[in-house]
Parts: sequence; C-alpha cells; structure tokens
Amino acid sequence: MAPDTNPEKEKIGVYVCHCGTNIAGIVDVEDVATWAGEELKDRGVVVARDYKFMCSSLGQELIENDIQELGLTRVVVAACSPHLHEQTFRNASAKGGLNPYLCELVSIREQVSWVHTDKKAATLKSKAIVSGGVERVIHHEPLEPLHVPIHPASLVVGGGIAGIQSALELADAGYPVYLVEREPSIGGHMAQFDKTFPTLDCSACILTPKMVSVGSHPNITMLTWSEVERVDGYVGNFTVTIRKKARYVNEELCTGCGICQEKCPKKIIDTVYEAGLGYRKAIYTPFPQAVPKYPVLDRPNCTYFQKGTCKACEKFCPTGAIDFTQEDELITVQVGNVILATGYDLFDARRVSQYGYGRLANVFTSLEFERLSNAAGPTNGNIVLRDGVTVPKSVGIIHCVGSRDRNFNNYCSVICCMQGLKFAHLVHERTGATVYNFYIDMRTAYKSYDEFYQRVLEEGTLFVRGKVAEVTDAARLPGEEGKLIIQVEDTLVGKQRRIPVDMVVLSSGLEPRHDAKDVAHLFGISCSSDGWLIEKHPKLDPVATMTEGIFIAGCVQGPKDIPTSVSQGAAASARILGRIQQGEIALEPVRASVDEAKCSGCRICNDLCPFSAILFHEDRMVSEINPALCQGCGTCVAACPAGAISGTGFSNEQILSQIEGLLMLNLEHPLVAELA
Amino acid sequence: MTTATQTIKPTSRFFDPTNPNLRFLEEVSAATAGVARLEMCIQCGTCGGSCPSALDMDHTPRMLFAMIRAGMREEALRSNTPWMCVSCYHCVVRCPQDVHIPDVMYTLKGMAIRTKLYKDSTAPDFSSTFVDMVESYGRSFEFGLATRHYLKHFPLRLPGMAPMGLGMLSKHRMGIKPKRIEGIDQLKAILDRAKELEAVP
Amino acid sequence: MSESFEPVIIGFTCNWCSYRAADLAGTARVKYPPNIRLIRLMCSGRLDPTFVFKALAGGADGVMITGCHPGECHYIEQNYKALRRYLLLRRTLEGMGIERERVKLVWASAAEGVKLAEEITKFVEEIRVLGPLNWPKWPQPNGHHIEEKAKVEEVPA
Amino acid sequence: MSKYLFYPGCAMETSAKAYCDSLTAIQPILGLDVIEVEDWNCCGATEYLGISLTPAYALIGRNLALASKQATETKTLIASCSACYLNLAKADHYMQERPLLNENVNTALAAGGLSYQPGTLELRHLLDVIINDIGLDYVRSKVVNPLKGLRVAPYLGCMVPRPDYDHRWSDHEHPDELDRLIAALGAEVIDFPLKTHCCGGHMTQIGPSTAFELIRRLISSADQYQADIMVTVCPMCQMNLDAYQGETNRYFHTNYQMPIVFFTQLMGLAFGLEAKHLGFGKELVSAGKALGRIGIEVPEPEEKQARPKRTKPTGLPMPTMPGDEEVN
Amino acid sequence: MSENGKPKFAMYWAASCGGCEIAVLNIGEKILDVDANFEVAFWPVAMDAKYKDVEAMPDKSILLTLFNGGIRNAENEELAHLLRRKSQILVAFGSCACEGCIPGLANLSKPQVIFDTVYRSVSTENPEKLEPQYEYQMPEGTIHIPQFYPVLKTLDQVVHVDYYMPGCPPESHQIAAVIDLVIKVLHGEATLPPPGTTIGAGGSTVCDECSRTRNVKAIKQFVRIQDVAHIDPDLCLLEQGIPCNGPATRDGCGALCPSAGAQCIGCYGPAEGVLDYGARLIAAYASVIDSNDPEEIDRILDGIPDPVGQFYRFNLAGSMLRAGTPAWRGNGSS
Repeated sequence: MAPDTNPEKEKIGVYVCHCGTNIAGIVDVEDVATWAGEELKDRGVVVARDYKFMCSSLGQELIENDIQELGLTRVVVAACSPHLHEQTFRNASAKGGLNPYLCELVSIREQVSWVHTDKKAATLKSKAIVSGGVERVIHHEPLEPLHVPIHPASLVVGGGIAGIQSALELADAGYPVYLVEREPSIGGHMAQFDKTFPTLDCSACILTPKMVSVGSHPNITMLTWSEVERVDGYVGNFTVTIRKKARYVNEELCTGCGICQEKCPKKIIDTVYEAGLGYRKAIYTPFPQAVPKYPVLDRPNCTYFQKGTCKACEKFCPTGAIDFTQEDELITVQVGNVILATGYDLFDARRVSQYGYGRLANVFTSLEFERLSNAAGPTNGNIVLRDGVTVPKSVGIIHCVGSRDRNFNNYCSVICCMQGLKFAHLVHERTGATVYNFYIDMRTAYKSYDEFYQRVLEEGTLFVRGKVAEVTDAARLPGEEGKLIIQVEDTLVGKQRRIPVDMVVLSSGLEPRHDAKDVAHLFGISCSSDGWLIEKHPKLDPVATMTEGIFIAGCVQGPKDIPTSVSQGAAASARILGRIQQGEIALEPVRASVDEAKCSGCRICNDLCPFSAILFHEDRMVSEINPALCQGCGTCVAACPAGAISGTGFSNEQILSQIEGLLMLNLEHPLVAELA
Repeated sequence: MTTATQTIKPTSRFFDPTNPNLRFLEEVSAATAGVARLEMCIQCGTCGGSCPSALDMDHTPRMLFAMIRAGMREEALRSNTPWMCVSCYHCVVRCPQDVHIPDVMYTLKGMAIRTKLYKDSTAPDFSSTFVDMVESYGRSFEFGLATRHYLKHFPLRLPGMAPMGLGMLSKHRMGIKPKRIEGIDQLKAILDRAKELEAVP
Repeated sequence: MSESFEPVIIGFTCNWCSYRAADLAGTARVKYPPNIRLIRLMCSGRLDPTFVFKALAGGADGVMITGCHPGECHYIEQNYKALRRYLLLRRTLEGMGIERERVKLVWASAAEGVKLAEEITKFVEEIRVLGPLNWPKWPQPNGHHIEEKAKVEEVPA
Repeated sequence: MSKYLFYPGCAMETSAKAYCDSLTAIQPILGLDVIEVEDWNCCGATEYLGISLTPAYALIGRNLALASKQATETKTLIASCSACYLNLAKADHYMQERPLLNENVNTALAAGGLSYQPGTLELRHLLDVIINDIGLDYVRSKVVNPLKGLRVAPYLGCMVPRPDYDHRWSDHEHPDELDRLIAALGAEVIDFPLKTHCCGGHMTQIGPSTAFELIRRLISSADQYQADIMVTVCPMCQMNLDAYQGETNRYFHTNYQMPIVFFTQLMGLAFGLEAKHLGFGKELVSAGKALGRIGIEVPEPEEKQARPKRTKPTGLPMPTMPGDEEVN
Repeated sequence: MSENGKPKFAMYWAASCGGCEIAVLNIGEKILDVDANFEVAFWPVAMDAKYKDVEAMPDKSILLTLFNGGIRNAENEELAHLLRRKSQILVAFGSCACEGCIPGLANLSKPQVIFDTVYRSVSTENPEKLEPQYEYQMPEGTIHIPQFYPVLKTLDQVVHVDYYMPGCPPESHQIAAVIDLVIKVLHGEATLPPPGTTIGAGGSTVCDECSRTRNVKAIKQFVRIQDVAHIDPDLCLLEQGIPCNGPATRDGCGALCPSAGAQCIGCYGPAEGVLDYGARLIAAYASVIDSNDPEEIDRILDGIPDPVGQFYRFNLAGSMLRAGTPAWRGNGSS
C-alpha cells in the first residue's frame, strides 16, 4: 500500500446532512454521525457531525474550519448525489486548504431516504454507505485537474437554422468557423417552409439574409456538398477530415447564372428540397436563394455520366465552369470544439398505412404541404389536389402522425400542433375551404402560440378532439363518393364520425436523422434509445454532451421549433466562446496510467480503448496511455492481466475498500433482527 | 423487515391505493390475459374511431375505459359495449398505447356474466350455449346452436332465416348429428380444473 | 430459509447511466428494498471480477452489475467488455458451486429510474429465494488489512 | 416438401366443407404435406374467452398440447380458419407474456395428463404458409388455367393480419399477400379497400342488425369496384358473407349477388381441377355466373374505363411506395 | 548460532508433491555452499529428525526455513507454528506453500468426496473398505492420526510469512540466486529485501520473458492446445486461441513453457500486488473476445470447458474465495 494511505495517519472528518427533512425524515442522521464518530475511530475518523444543510455556506464553513483547526486530511460528506454537490464540497475542502480530491461525497438521499420507507433499515444502510465512503477516502490521493489548450477554430456540422446561428455567433466574435453541410446549399428544412408560426413571417425573408451573411462572412469557411469522414483528437484539439464531394462545377468560374439547369434535359423528382412534390434537373441548385449559388451535378442521374453522351450543361455554360473530371477532395482541419446541428428527418407517413399516404392520392405530408403552399413551390403556392388543378373544398389536418404512438415514436414531436394550426390558417386564407383539425391534445405552450390557436378558432377552423382511426376512399354513406373519408371518434361527443374531405394533410412528426447513430459514433457521443443525441444534462446543460468539446444544437437533440433551435445554436456558441477566451480547459483528472516496470507488453489492453489513448512501444515492449486522450472509463485498468494499469479517482484500493466498508454492517445486524 | 417485500407491485405503482375506485381498474387489468396496459390509456379515441360496431355501442371503448378509471363499476359492466365487440383487432393494432382492448372486453364480459349485470341476455346466452356445446361435445355444432339460439332470441326472424338454414342443410354445410371428440372426458377434466383455478382470484 | 433473511447486495453502477437512474429513482421517490448498496464506477467496463469476488467473499449474497444499454455506452462500447467478462465470470463462479443467479447484469439508461428500481426489487427477491451465501469471513489480502493475513482462522464445517 | 401439423377447426367439417374439399384437392399439387392434430377440440371461437379466462385458454391449450406431442418432424402448426389461428397463436403468446396464465393453463392441462411449453410450436395460417414457404413462383408454375378476366375482391378479414404477434404480414391494414396470390392465379385483383375489415363475426348470431350493416359495407364496396367474386381465407367470413347475404339484402332492400368463395377453390380452378371437386355449388350465392368466364377469353368490356379504379393522377408526382414495381 | 558457528537451516515438506525438495537438490554443487554456510538443523527428506528435537531448540534459533506444501491437516499446521516459532526467516517455498497449488484444487470438493475418491473409487484396491480413523484403539493404547481439514490453506493463512518464493517447483537458478543472496547477507555483503517480498521471481509477467511476437488481440475462438493441428512457433499462443496464462503469471521461469511450445499454466502465480490471479485472467481473456453478441460470446467461451481449472489451477487456496462452496459447506449444510 502507498505509505500516505495508512488509516493511523489519516484524520478524517465525516459530515452527515439532514437536507431539511429530506434525509432526516427517514434517516436518523444524529445516530449515523455519532456512530461514525465512535465506531470508525480506528479507521481514522476524528470528527463526525450532522448539520441541517451541509451545502449551505454555514455547512461548508463547518468543513473548512475543521480542516484548519483539526488538521483533517480527508473529508466524507453524506448527503445528496455527487452529480449535484460533489463540486460544492470539493470547493469547500479546497477553501479549507485540502486538496479537493481528498473529499468524498456519498449519497444517502437519492440512494436511501428517498427510496426507502423503513427508518431503521434506512439508518443502517446510511451507516454502511458512510463507512464505505470512509474506507474509500483513505485511499484517495491529492490530484490536479488536467489542463488542455483550446484551438480557436470551431467546426459546425449542419447548415440548418441552428447551425447557421451557431456559425454566425462564433464568426462575429472573431473566431474561425468551418460549416459543413451535406446538401448543395445551406438553409435546411426552414428553407422549405413558406410561413413560420406563430408570426407568419415569410420563412425565406428571414432566413435568406442569414444565409447570405454566412456565405460572405470572412471568418466562415463554408463546405457544402460535404460530409465529415473522420474525427481524431480530443477537446481543444480535434483533427477533422471532411469529404468535399465532387460538384463537377468549378466554383472559381461559375457565376450561378443557372443556364446549365435550364438546358439540362434530365428531369428528376426532387425528394429532398421539394419533398417529392416537384422536379429538379440533374444539375441543379436546390432553390433560387441557395447559398452557395453554384449548382451541383448529380452524377447517378446525369445522362453523360450514365450514357456517355449529352454534356448539354458544358455546351451552354458561358464561363466553361462545368468540369466532368472533378473528384472528391479530402480536407483536414484543426478545431478546438464541435457543434453538431444535423437536424431531423420527417417521419415517413407510409408507415401509418391506415392514413393511406402513398395509396390515396390526396393525402399529403406536412413537408409536401409546405412546398404546396410555398410561393416558390411547384404550384407557385396554389393549394391544389394531386391532379395539380383542383382546389380542395374541404381539408382535414391530422395531428400526431407517427408521434405519441408506441407503434412508431413514443415522444411528442412538439411542433406538429402549431404546424397543423398554421396549415389550417393557410388553407383557410388561400382556398376558403372548410378545414378540420384532428388532435389528441392541443399543445400550444410557447410565447404567443396559444394566441395563434385563438386566431385559427376565430377563422372558423373546425376542431375534432380524437386521434383519427383511418382515412379511406371506401364510400359507405351518401355524399362520400369520390371523397376521402376521415373516420374518427369525436371524443368530446363520444360518437364515431365519418367526415368526407377532398384533401388530407398529415402533420407528421420529427425523427432523428436516419444516420444519427453513425454521427454520434463518429464524434464519440451517444444516442438515447429513440435516437436523439444525448445532452450532458436535460435541464442544466442541454447543449453540451458527455464528451468534452462536442456540443449539440437544434433538432439533433430532440424535436423543437425554430426559436428554440436558434437559441440553442447561440447557446452552444457561447459555451465555446467562453472556452476559447479561457485559452485552456481543466479536465477531471480521472485517468489511467501504465506502470512500465510491471507491463509485460502482452498487448491485451491495446485494442480496448475506443479513444485510441493506448499506444504500444515496440522498442521498449510496453504500452503507454496518453492522458489527454484517456477519458477515464477504466476498462483497461480492469483488463490488465499484470495489474500494471492503475486509474486515478477509481483505483482498485479505493473500490475494494469501499466494498469492505459497505459490507461492514450487514442486515442481520441487531437493528434488523428487531424489524424482522 | 417488511419494506423489501412491500415495495413496487407492478400494477399498484400507478395508482393511489387509498382510492377504492381505482381498485376496479386494477381488478380489470389483473383479470385480463396478457398485460392489459389499461392504465396507459390517453383517451385519444383511436379505438372508438376504428370500431366497426361503435355506432351500436352504449359507450365507445374509450369512454368505457374512462368509466373504469372513474370506478363506475356497475355502469361499465351494464354497458353493451363489450358485447358489441367483434374482435376485429383494428383498435389494438392502432392504439398508440398498445392497450389490449379486445382482451379487456372479454374480461368485462366475464365480469358482467358473473355479476349478472348485462342488460340484454342475447349475447351472454349465445356464448354460454356455444360453450355448453363445446363442453359436452368438444366441437362446436352450428345447427343445434343456430336453432336453439334463434328459437330463443329471434323467433320472428326464424322463418326469414329458414331458406338459409335449409340451404345450409341441403348443401351439407350443417351437420344434424353433433360430432363428439374421443378425449371428451380428458377435456372435461381439464376444463373442470381450469374452472377451479378461475374461482380463486 | 428463515423468514428474516435479508440479502445483502452490492450493486455496481455506471456513472453515466445506471448511477443517474438511481438518482432519478430517488428524485421520483420510487421505492425499492434497502438490501442493495451501490458503488459508482465510471463505466461498467471498469468492473474488475476482483470486485465481485471481494463482495461475495466479504459477505454479500448477490452482486448486481449495471451499465448503459448496448450501443449507448458513454465510452462508445465499453459496456460490451463488461458483458463479456460477466459471461465468463458467471461460468467460473458456477465452477466453484456458486449459483449463477447470484451475479446479475442489468442495462439501465439514465432515464430508467423505475426500471432500475424494479430490477433491484426483482433481484432482491431472487436472492432471498436462493438464501444466504454465508461465505466464510476469512480475512482478505487487501490493502491496510494485509497484516490480518497472519491471523489463524477456523473454517466452518 | 416439408410436413406441417394441421388444425382444421370445427367449421372445416361442416359449414366450410368447400374449403376442406378444395384444400384436399390442391394439397398434392402444392406438395403440402399435413398431419392432422389427433382428436383436436374446438378453439372456443370468440365466445369462450368472454365467459371465463382460464378455461378458455385451457381449451386452446389442449390443442397446443396435443399438437406439441405430435411435433416430431415439424414445429409448425397451421390453421385454415382465421379465428382458430388467432386463438392458438394468442394462447401461445400470452402464456409467454403472463407466467401466471401459463401456470394455470398447465395446471389445468395436467388434470388431463397434458402439458404445453409456450413457444414450442410455430403457429401459422394456411395462407402464410402457401405464400412464404411454398412461394408464388411455385404456385405460378402450377397454373394451367389462368383465371383471366375474373375480377376478384381479395378479402382477408380481421384475424389473420391482426394482431400479428410475430410480424408475418406485410401490413395490419392493407397486406398484399392475398392480392399477390390471386394475381399469380391470373385473375384481375381489385384494390379492395375493406380487405381487412370485419365480416360481423358472431354478430350474425347476437346482433343481426349490426352484422348485416358490416356485411353490407363489404359486399357493396366489392360491388362498387365491380368485383365478380369475393375470395376469403376464413370459414366464418365466408359463412357470414355468403349465408347471410340474402338476409342482408332483405334487411336493406338491396339485391347483391356477390359470390363468396375460398382462395383454395380458385387455386384449384387455376390448377386445372374440376369445379365439382373443389366444393363449388356449396355456396348459397352461386358462383356459377362468374365462373362462366373461366377458361374462355374474355373480350374487354367497353365500359371498362368507367370502372372506379384508383388511378394515379398526372399532375403532381405520387410518393413512391416500397415494392411499387412488383405489385403492379 | 550453533556451536560450530554456522547458522541453522531447515526445510519442511507439508501438503505437496515433493517436487520442491527435488528442485533444491537440483541446484547441483550449490548445495555444497549450503552445507558450507549452514548447519542443517531439520530436513526430514535429507536426514533423520524428530519433531521433539526441533521443539527443544530455543525460539528463533533457526535462521532460514524453507517451508513447502500447503496446510492440509493438523500436523501441517502444528509444524507451521513450530517452525515459525523457531525460525528467524520463514519462506513460503513453492507454489503449494504460497498459494495452494494442485492440492488446493481439492478445495472444490467436500472431504468426504475426497476420501471416497481415494479409498473407494475404482482405481483403488481396497477390498476391506478400510479408511483411516483419527483415533484407533491398540493393545498399547489409543493412537491418533492428524485431523484432516475441510480445506487446504496456504502457509500465510496460518502463520506470518517473511518471504514468498513461487513456482511449481521454483526454478533451480532462482533457488541458487536466493541462496547466494542469503549467504551474501550472512557475510554482510547484502541486505535482505523488505519482509513480505516475493523473492526468486520477476516483477512483471511471463510475456515479459516470452520471445513470441504479439499483436493487438481479437479472439474469435478458444481451443485446447491438443486440438490445434499446427501451432505457429513464433506467434503469441493466446492470439492462436490457446488459453495461455502467461499475461497474468509472474515471470521468473524464463517463459519455459511458451518457448517449449506449450501454453503457460500459471505456476508462478499472480504478478506483484495482484489480489486474485483468476480475476486477472477472466478480465483479460474476456476483454479481447471479438464479439458483442451474447450467444456468440457464449459459444466462444465454450472453448474453455473448465474455467476454474484454467484460472485457478495453482491459485485456488490463495484466491479471494479460496474454495468452492461444497468444501466449506462441509456435508451439505444449507
């Protein structure tokens, strides 16, 4: 054993928190403290106190004073979860002049008083937990946080509104940004919309200026039609490899005049920007305000590439910018931090077959409707049936399509209610048709959202509370022929209704990108079970992730509306700016290291590290761990057959002693005998 | 020590055990095959919207579940809703909460029969007639069943049905003699044992 | 087994998922039996079989190992290492005559406070059925107790 | 050809004689080798469950137990009746989901010296086996007499695609398996919107007016699409739609004459077997008129265009559906 | 110090095979140095001796005692205490004394089962079904044989041990080195290592001395060595799927087995500071299994038919659990 960890030498202070009645209500805290003071003397406990609120300034001073007056060398606090107050008590210890890592916080609230009902058993368990903490803390070593420098450049992945906002914030603050977008243009889903709720400003009008300033910003390097291929390194110093897919258009020469698109003979259904409702050419810019203005040649659909002849675009290009010989480029950039803003996919409404999307011509998805109602869309903003001419006289809008449904996605997609209301308004405004909204619960919880609901009510939209059972064209009653019949229980009436309409719009939910898991894996972060990327803390740290230096913004983290996406974009940037200005960042010193004398070079550990922190020295035949890359999971420590790898903060001695402490009292204790 | 055994009984966690009304919900869930998930209903009405016989029901399934939740035991058991269920399973595959609706309907029928709370005896009788047949022959036997049942419940419709009945007979689509399985005693033994088990809650 | 038998169980939790699940169970006031005592590791991949031996030899009747769901590990894939070790460990314990049910691996995400509580309740009952392990308390060659190695102790027969 | 255990169900011997005969007739052609479960009993239909739970499942349990005793060469048990199929599958499923149910059922079975371990058998419907095991290519290869010109409404009913515990069907609402089978026989399949809607089930017995409405919906819809004939996979559906069609007409003062036959009967015809060996003539609404066309070239009727067929509009593109190609 | 001025040396053979004694003799003429520098006070194998003679010696009068073998019965334990009392330096000599070794594997079985095997199994010629009795009446009076313990214990589980010398048996060159050291100490040319140290062995593991090339490991299958058609002579055995204990086994033997083409079976015990030898191997092997699918992992693990034998062949009595349930639960209590 390391000499500095012998109980005779250590002076340990134990502090038991009442947390008001949160703990004291179930656990006899005085008893726990007294017990620790007496029974754990021989383990080095010199003082044990209980106090109403240890986390209060007075509680903290208690610790500071004892450290100074009694010369404590270790501190154990029995209170709430370390995830809440570990930092608090480490700071208190530090103020008292003790290395913060010599303080251990054990949880007797989340793990005892809140989950148990039997006072005696709870008190007993608390004692066990305290003795576990004492045994553990004996083996703590003084540690210093690791400091790593922060590279001033940042990477933003995804050119939707969240990514755009992030990029602008960082760039305006004067730091370089690489913005990577997989489509030919930035803009994301917002660029497909016509109006935005609840204010109904024209989406393009508010988005385009932002897109333009991204395009022209001196600090922003925009990489569209590009994808991140590889990420190495760690917070402060990532090396990112980006594939810039061949555009077959020379960006130096292209003026974006658009003649190539005009002349291109190949017409393709545009399933991305036009949501499958319109057409594009094989060489195209997805929409007129696209940034950058250069078109992209879609190789698999290009007649020349497939058949070897055509080259219409090349013939007609006034500046000779078409370059069929172009190839993908791999670009490598150095960045200190990353923001992932890769957005969402629209739920595929074909999966809800009872709504007939794909089978029944006049059932539309929300994105289709956005294009339909968009002045720049395939129908120039005329809301018509799929025949392209007929204006609907009645429209049914169905909420919660694919959301709040165990058959598809459990979660609420947040935007669908407001989207449905927006559609209702647009239909009403543009066609004067009768509009029905079918909803389970109307969720309009945000500034001036409910006012919009009021407005739509006022406009005379008909609301039916009930999840639509099916949409069919099987006429049964008079007046149903040739219509789409929406069959639903009007739950407020308690009767089944069949409502014939001309057009049905499905307010489809939001889903994680089909490749969200790969992205997460690429950047070393994790997805929740429903596929959204997991934030560090759902309430207190929504834009950071468990991996230092990787941030998330917008729908990649979960369904949300435009204002929230924008706020998150800005928030993520603010977090990064703070660090860039610090110049460096302090990391938890929970790290593994190899004792070279013991290492036999068996190489068992070499492949175990997902962060490639372990390298093998062929010459010395030993393995070594790069502390900056090491994330402290301890897998190699557990795996080393020679016991040559040790981990700070979670060493074998610490854990084994904690086990011993926890088992010091078992439930056959007299206390328990009485209870039995 | 008691805490260990008292904590979390899967069904009781969701409810306030001090409210007797809620017991009915637990009762129904417990008496249902599979895991009923009745407590998960969000009252969206998918079931009522999907149900082919909803129009003939006193209450839509959704309402019935609300009544069960409210502890309206008698009203719920008197409702004709369970008897109108045709077991088409549209509701169950569409239910966003995966509530096992048809099975709950079966449970309610059973409860109604035991407590004699059904309004119209047609359906219960048909079921029990059918079951009697099965229990004494091991097979169902349309002719006997149809005649017995129709005589009792639709005497006026019987003449109207005659052509159908005769047609079925002439085309040998109905046996006149019931067919009995060999292991009928074995079957009886099994069913008797099962009934004893059913008796204990 | 005497009615009063209360199993002692050591639970190993992952700092990122199951430990947070335990916190969540707390904040949600979900109840579970007090028989389990949790230890926080950074990751289920940190789990050294030594810890399990230590717990069983030290008086625990069962050990529960918890980690992030496959594919959701905070360290990308370390929970799979835990899975592999668990499977081999179980076989070894069986070879020593210790019921495989005494060591259990459970996946619980940070959101699954209720699930964790249910799993703990289930496990406590399972161990209660198995009865006490009563491993002889021979002193362990560990850290500051090393001197105890010299103590002569009786073997229960 | 692989063997299968077979649970015919009560109706096969009586009301669904046609189903039984036609199946027996096409078996050799399909190389479908079935062993009937010995001394099987009624599955309880939809009735027993409503009386009491444990006995109902014990009743089904006996069949599963008997079948599992015979399950030496195969673990697959096929049922030809949808209700039987569902009851068997459901019992097996719930016995796994609810240990208590499993315990009770087995305690009951023990009284008859039987036992059943849920999950032992694989429960499937005849149609599923023909589509997925034997395969449409094989079926096509056996067609000598394509049913050209016959407009068929494929009617699957409820209990085959729902609740579909082990996800055998392409869809709960609009599965295309039966459509593809009929198409393989050379017939013209109408896109029947109510293909999985309810035939009225036991309502014909306990609430005729309800049942008649459900029957009307199906028949009239099939009629709107100008189907010559409706095909079912379930004795109960066939019985309700065929035997009660007359009553329904009287009730609504309509005069539908929609023949309802089993898919196996059409397969028999397509395989060139004689109608009389396939149980034709047993249906109350005669299929004679519709069958008149079988075998003869049918001249395209002029008013074909007038038929309400779901046409893809020309204006805006339709979303592509998975498997669009092969279906059309 | 004895009258002839030579310090006393003792060696005792408890529950073990005797290989250790041979190993000592195997050091060749070095044995003469022993004789030159020591007076052999007690060495039952080498020379006749009586326990009472030892008891008669003053305490601490023996300088160096090499104790080999585990503590299986009352006699072993009695001698352990006796020699502890009489010796200044007590060395747990060889795997048996250090960690139980092969005799320790008996800790997996109840004593009764062991007796049945020894006195009643087919391999035993015992027509009268004789079995030793702890007490036996003779005309001369009652005679006793030592009590048999339910489990075998390592030496340091009954008395305090100054040094550990692992190996089954310890390699002769290591023994020689240790003897040289002690003699140097006697002549004041060296000092003893701190008590509790493991002597006559290295500080790393066998791989350190193994000449086979090793790479990053990803194991798809485990095979018993006799089932391998062709063994690559230069490649790490573990990478060939052969469960080699080298990675976890203390070095000092010069990687004898691996160089001879056989897998290391772990006779030198755990590396410095390791608390449970088997645990290290379980963690190491499992970590490098190349699969995330429980079924497949289980299939791979089937390649290790006897995990306890694989991981605890030499170490069971010295491991954290020390025994299997049957042994310490005696005749099936609970």
